Amino acid sequence: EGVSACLITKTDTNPFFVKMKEGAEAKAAELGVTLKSYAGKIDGDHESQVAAIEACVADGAKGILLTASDTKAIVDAVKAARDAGVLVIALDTPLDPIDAADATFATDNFRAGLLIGEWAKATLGDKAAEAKIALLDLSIAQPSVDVLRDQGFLQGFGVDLADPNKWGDETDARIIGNEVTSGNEEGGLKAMEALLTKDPDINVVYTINEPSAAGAYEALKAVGREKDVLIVSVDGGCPGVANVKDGVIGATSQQYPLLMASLGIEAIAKYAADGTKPAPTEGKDFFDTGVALVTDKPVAGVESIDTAKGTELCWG
Amino acid sequence: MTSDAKAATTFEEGLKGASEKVAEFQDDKTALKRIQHWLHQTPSAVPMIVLVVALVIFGVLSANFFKPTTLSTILQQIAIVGILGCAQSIVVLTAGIDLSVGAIAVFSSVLMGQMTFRYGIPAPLAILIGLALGTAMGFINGWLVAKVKLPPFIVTLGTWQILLASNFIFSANETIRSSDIAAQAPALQFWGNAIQPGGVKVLYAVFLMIALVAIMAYVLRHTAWGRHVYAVGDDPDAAELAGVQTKRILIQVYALAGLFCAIAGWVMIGRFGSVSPTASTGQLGNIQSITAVVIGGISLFGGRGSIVGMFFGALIVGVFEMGLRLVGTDPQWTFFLIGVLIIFAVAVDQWIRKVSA
Amino acid sequence: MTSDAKAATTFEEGLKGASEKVAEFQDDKTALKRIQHWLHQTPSAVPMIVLVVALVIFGVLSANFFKPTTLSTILQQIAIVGILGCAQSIVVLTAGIDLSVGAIAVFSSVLMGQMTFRYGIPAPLAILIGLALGTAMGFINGWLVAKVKLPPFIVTLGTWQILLASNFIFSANETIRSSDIAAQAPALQFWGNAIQPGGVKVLYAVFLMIALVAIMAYVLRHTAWGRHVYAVGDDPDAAELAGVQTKRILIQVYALAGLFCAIAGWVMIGRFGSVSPTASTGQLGNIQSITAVVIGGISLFGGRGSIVGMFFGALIVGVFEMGLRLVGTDPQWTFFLIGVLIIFAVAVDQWIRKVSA
Amino acid sequence: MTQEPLLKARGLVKRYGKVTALDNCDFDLMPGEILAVIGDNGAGKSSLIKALSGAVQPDEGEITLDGKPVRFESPLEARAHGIECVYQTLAMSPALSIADNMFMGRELRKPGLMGNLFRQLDRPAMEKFARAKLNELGLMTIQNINQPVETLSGGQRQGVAVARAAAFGSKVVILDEPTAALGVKESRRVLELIRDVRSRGIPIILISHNMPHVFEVADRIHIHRLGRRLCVIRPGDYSMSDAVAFMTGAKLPDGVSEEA
Amino acid sequence: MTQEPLLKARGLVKRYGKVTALDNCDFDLMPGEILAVIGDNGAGKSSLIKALSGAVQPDEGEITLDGKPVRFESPLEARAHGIECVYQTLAMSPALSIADNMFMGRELRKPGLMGNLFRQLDRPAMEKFARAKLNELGLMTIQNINQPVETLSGGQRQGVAVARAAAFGSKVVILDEPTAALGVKESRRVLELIRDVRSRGIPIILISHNMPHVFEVADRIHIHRLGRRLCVIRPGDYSMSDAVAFMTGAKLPDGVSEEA
Ligand SMILES: Nc1ncnc2c1ncn2[C@@H]1O[C@H](COP(=O)(O)OP(=O)(O)OP(=O)(O)O)[C@@H](O)[C@H]1O
Ligand SMILES: Nc1ncnc2c1ncn2[C@@H]1O[C@H](COP(=O)(O)OP(=O)(O)OP(=O)(O)O)[C@@H](O)[C@H]1O
Ligand SMILES: [Mg+2]
Ligand SMILES: [Mg+2]
Repeated sequence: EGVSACLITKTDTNPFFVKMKEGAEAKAAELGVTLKSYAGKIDGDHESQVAAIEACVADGAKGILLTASDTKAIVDAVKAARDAGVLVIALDTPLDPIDAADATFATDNFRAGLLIGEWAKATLGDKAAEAKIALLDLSIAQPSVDVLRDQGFLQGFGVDLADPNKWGDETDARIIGNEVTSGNEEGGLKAMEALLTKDPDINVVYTINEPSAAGAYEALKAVGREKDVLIVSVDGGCPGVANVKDGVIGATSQQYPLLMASLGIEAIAKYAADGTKPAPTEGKDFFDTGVALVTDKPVAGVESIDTAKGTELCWG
Repeated sequence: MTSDAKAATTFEEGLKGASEKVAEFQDDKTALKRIQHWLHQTPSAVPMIVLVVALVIFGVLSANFFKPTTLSTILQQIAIVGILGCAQSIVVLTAGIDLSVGAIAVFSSVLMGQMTFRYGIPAPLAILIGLALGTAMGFINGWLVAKVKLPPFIVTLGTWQILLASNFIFSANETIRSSDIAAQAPALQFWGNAIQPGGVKVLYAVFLMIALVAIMAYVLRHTAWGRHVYAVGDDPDAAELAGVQTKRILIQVYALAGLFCAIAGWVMIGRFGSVSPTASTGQLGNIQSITAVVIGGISLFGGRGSIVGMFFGALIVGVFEMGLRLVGTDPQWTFFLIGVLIIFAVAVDQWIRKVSA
Repeated sequence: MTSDAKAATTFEEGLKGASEKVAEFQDDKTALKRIQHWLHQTPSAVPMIVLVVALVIFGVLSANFFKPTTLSTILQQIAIVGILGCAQSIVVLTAGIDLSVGAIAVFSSVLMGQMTFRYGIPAPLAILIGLALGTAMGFINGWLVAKVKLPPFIVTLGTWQILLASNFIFSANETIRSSDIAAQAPALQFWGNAIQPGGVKVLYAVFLMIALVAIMAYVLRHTAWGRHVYAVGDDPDAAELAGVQTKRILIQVYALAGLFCAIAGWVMIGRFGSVSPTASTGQLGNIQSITAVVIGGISLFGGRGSIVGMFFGALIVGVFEMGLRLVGTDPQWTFFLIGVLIIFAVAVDQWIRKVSA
Repeated sequence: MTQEPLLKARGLVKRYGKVTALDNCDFDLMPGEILAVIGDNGAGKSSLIKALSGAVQPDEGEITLDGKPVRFESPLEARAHGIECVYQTLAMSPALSIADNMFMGRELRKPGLMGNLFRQLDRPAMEKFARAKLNELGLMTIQNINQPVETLSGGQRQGVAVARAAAFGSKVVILDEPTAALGVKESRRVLELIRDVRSRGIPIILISHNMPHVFEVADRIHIHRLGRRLCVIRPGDYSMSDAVAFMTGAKLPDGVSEEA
Repeated sequence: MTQEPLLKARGLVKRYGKVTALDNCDFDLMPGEILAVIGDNGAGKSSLIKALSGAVQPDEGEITLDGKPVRFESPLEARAHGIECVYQTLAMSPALSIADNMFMGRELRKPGLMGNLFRQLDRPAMEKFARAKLNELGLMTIQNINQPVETLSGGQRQGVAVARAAAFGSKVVILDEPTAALGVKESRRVLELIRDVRSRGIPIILISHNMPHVFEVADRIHIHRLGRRLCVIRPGDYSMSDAVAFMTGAKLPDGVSEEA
């Protein structure tokens, strides 16, 4: 009898999750695991994920790989699945509490934000004190990735976070404004246009992911400011790394969804075979698949890789 | 000069001995005709047939489908949509539409949760406050529709955005954890309890949904108020002239819909354990409930259809989503097929009605 | 025996010398009454007034607001909604609704892009194919509405999901980068070009939108086809009996709407630079265009309103979004206030109409 | 005429935009009489009875019922005062059954617990009553009392509306062109019904373009012209052609000079 | 009767669910005649003319026009054959103007480039024509030809519909109760108009419940009963009371035995 596993992602339209799925499928084919994939309908769609977990349990899956939309709220559904003997591994985003899942293979999103924040600050040097920052976030529902990356960036840049569980409550005068982008080019462009209207002298742009960064770049190009504004982003997808290489994006924090997914499938196969559960990285309460800053303009004090290396490691 | 009038109407003498016979029509007695006639008389039967066909197909395609746990899971997955569907049904019967149902539900659940945890109000009281506030949100919709005479689509499009934003602002994006609720305010999770006959879990929420559908079916069919709801949707001017207090009925309908949504919000806490302001019901609840209503055969032009049909509509969608998941379809293909299903189900419905008309 | 008939109608002799006078009504000549009358005659004036008031308020609140670049930014931000609004307007005028407009637009843009980059078709030809396929998608909507007689809401709810899913499946979620397009297929980005009178950039897309609104205003008002669109929306049975080919008109309307959406898709490439299947227009385009249509005073029940009103409706939303951002509200509050605006704008509209009726 | 009018209106004005449908119109209905209202198309007859029955609110003027001033905000209020009206548009809900339509707004509830607590409708009673009233009108081509109104022919529909008003009117019954779509037989029944209702002591306002009918049943005839009452005549005093001449402006009644 | 009927129907059947509105019905219209169709409410008169004018498709039976079998899928097809119909429901678009309604489906275009290329409507011409036709009917209480139809009184609306049919019918004009809501003066005008149309050589089918009118203008009277043609009489041969007796089933015409 074959082993069956489930992959549940936040959405299946974001390239990040699309690649994660491809990685999982490739590994599953290799190990002879039957994989079924599910996703939320929109960013932050928590209910569809609960329904998907229930379907997996009903279907007799051995393990579930989950990138949770709502890390606290999903806990009950995960518990029900574990009670039914299903191995649940959180991918990309740790649950809250983190031990609600059997294991967590994740990037630290806060650290991803922190790296680009530090890089931007170091790149600007003294001018960081009078920077004008635009923050292009994901959605007004403020799902946890959205908050972690944004707050990580601000921390790295040296801005007081106020409530670290919420973006938009900072009072630092350098912040021109927050806008939401839905994480795509269209949203990035419109948000950037609006913020430029508010203050045409913006010189630092944080973006939730690389598609919104590309949109922001178009808006800057339209007003002829694409050369003198720093855009930073998170994800490390191949088009994103290419954009770093082309100078569209200054730096991006690269994550490794393929790695997470293939590790997850291996863990499930192992669990099905002999019942062992994966162990966390030493010194942490989760298995860190790592995050790396990709830029061609390295700065002192912030560890980074160049775009050649980034392209090698990128995920699609 | 009435003689003049008399003269003018003498031809009516021809009426003497006029036939009092009632026109008779032969009744077709073939089995097919009888089935058609029955379908025509029982509009909710059409979605039921679609449902049975869907069940059979998925039963064949997936071995796991006909397990009792699968079926009880389907029921618990549609519990919230079913309750929102009750709200949507009565609104649609008045020729309205309520885009704010999901937002009211989520906001009410957040209000119940925060009343308890932020302001320390005892859970039962917090629930009552949440239900009252949900009703008030519906009342505002109704007031704008009935008194200010704005189109329901616009009113609820506006309140949808307003309530969703209020929900995020008020909750400060905070999720209340399941374990905290279980420890401090179990009443909030009441509908998440279950009976377990023979090991199959059936949530209280499922029974609540069925009870609400049954009650509303009775109210709509067997009380004057229910008839008035239909009359308002059918032709509001005629209803007004015929002595229905259309404005009052409209306000009551939207307020009741608000109450149902708040109940759905309470049920959401039980079903998901936690209170989450980002619950996607806020964004998608309206489309989901409208889909159920329409697949169930309620006319968006008002005045026609039954709430039992809505229940079958919700079930059809639930069965399809679960069935496609078990068959292992890719999520995008699931969306695709649900889209096809919506059109197909309504086309079948239309076809049966035409054949049997 | 016609004498008998004659006798019965002798009273009609009283008609001889009947007055041929036309009832006369005094005309109020006060300025206020004249304004009211003018408003009543010119339905698109109402949103225009709301617009002017909004402009004045934001001009006072924010120093940046009345800069030419701000205004040109507003125009370019509504270009796509405005074009989708043209599609939505004609559909709504037939008492329909098109939830699939955004999905058609995004899918068409993806088709144009992938035809060029995946299959190596020259860009102008790829654009033509994209426009044709968009029209075909609209045609399917129209066929289902007119021939299978399904409710437009349901048909387009279904095709919305189907097209969006197809879009993701076909594109494999791949974004085509702006720099690649600029290098290899600049025709795709045509509408992103701009004229720069006095340093203020105005996109070609803005002129296209205005041209489309003007053309459709002419067509709807001054051609038989336009009158038929109104008649179909007003009372389809009456229109059919009066000799309008309602089915044909409906199919044409939806197909034309599909074409407009495909044009919007092309414009999206120019405006956003890249081709992205995840563009939010796919999800939100329908609600945005319906909002513009309704704020612009087109009745969702069909047959009433003007496309110029839709244009002002789109502008009002654009002005509000930009204005609120400049005044510096948090995105959640902006969302909240847009909700309030929608209700408020329509309420003002309703009030002016009532006063002037 | 020492009797006081049962329903009286003075100086009613109703404007629709530029059109003045009622232009300072007076009206009197005496107890127990059949009052016909005749006039050209567009003279304002329907507007007058809509104002009297609460369906529209007049811009000016006052209405008194039984000597007491009244102001009806809705047809329901007028109905609560016993004024029942058949509108030209009939005011029926097409998808609902004949019985539902007849009892709209005054449904019968089951006796006992089911009715009081659960507010259940007493369908058998409503159907029986509806059937009886339709039979009185000879509308027996209607087979099924639960048939939706939309499946009836125009004439049948009108018959149902008239039956409803006659069954429930307790003070005044108003009929706006009740026989317009009716056949010879059915019209005759309606005229009989009108006499029936009067013999129960209830006065009737009858709007009709059918002069022979008007002259046959009316006690008095209110002639409406250009939005106001031109004169009131008794059918015995004038011929039909006089009435037609008055209402079309061909002649002026004695003692009236046309100003408008 | 050596002449062939212009419009002929044989064995028409139309069922609505359980109701058989037309039950094997025959029909003949001779060239140049005014044919009245009379019958009880619900007898199936409207269903008959709907079948003849393409508004409904009969389940069985055939129709011939000028001796050629025809099958109209829509009113537009019937209109293309010169058959023009005023339906009981009038078939007007309430929000559109009188002129728009009169020309619905056969709008006039501007001459020259504007009309051919840009397909612009010739509003002034349409308005002038509409005004003239309404004046012929004496509907002069209508002030503004661009007024939406919904602001007209019931009678005015009916007048507009009749004017439309009379203006455009080239082969057959069908009128379903055209005077039902009309006043005395306006009804008279319609009767005159009917005679006018006939004098242009166009035959007319007139459905009416008004016996004096029917007997005044009709050349032949088709008596409809229980969904079929009971008999056809000439007004000169029978009295009105005979006709009424036939149509209500009180008497049977010679040579006909009631089977239904
Ligand atoms: N809702 C309305 N809006 C605008 N004008 C109206 C409205 N209702 C009636 N009118 C106008 O008021 C005038 C009087 O109309 P009303 O219906 O009272 O006439 P009527 O005497 O009942 O005519 P008929 O015998 O044809 O029914 C007409 O000129 C009509 O056009
Ligand atoms: N759309 C429909 N659906 C169901 N039944 C219908 C429909 N149209 C007509 N009928 C039925 O067909 C029969 C004939 O109706 P029709 O309208 O032809 O009568 P009619 O002779 O024109 O009557 P009237 O003089 O009242 O207009 C009636 O019993 C009616 O109830
Ligand atoms: Mg009237
Ligand atoms: Mg008829």
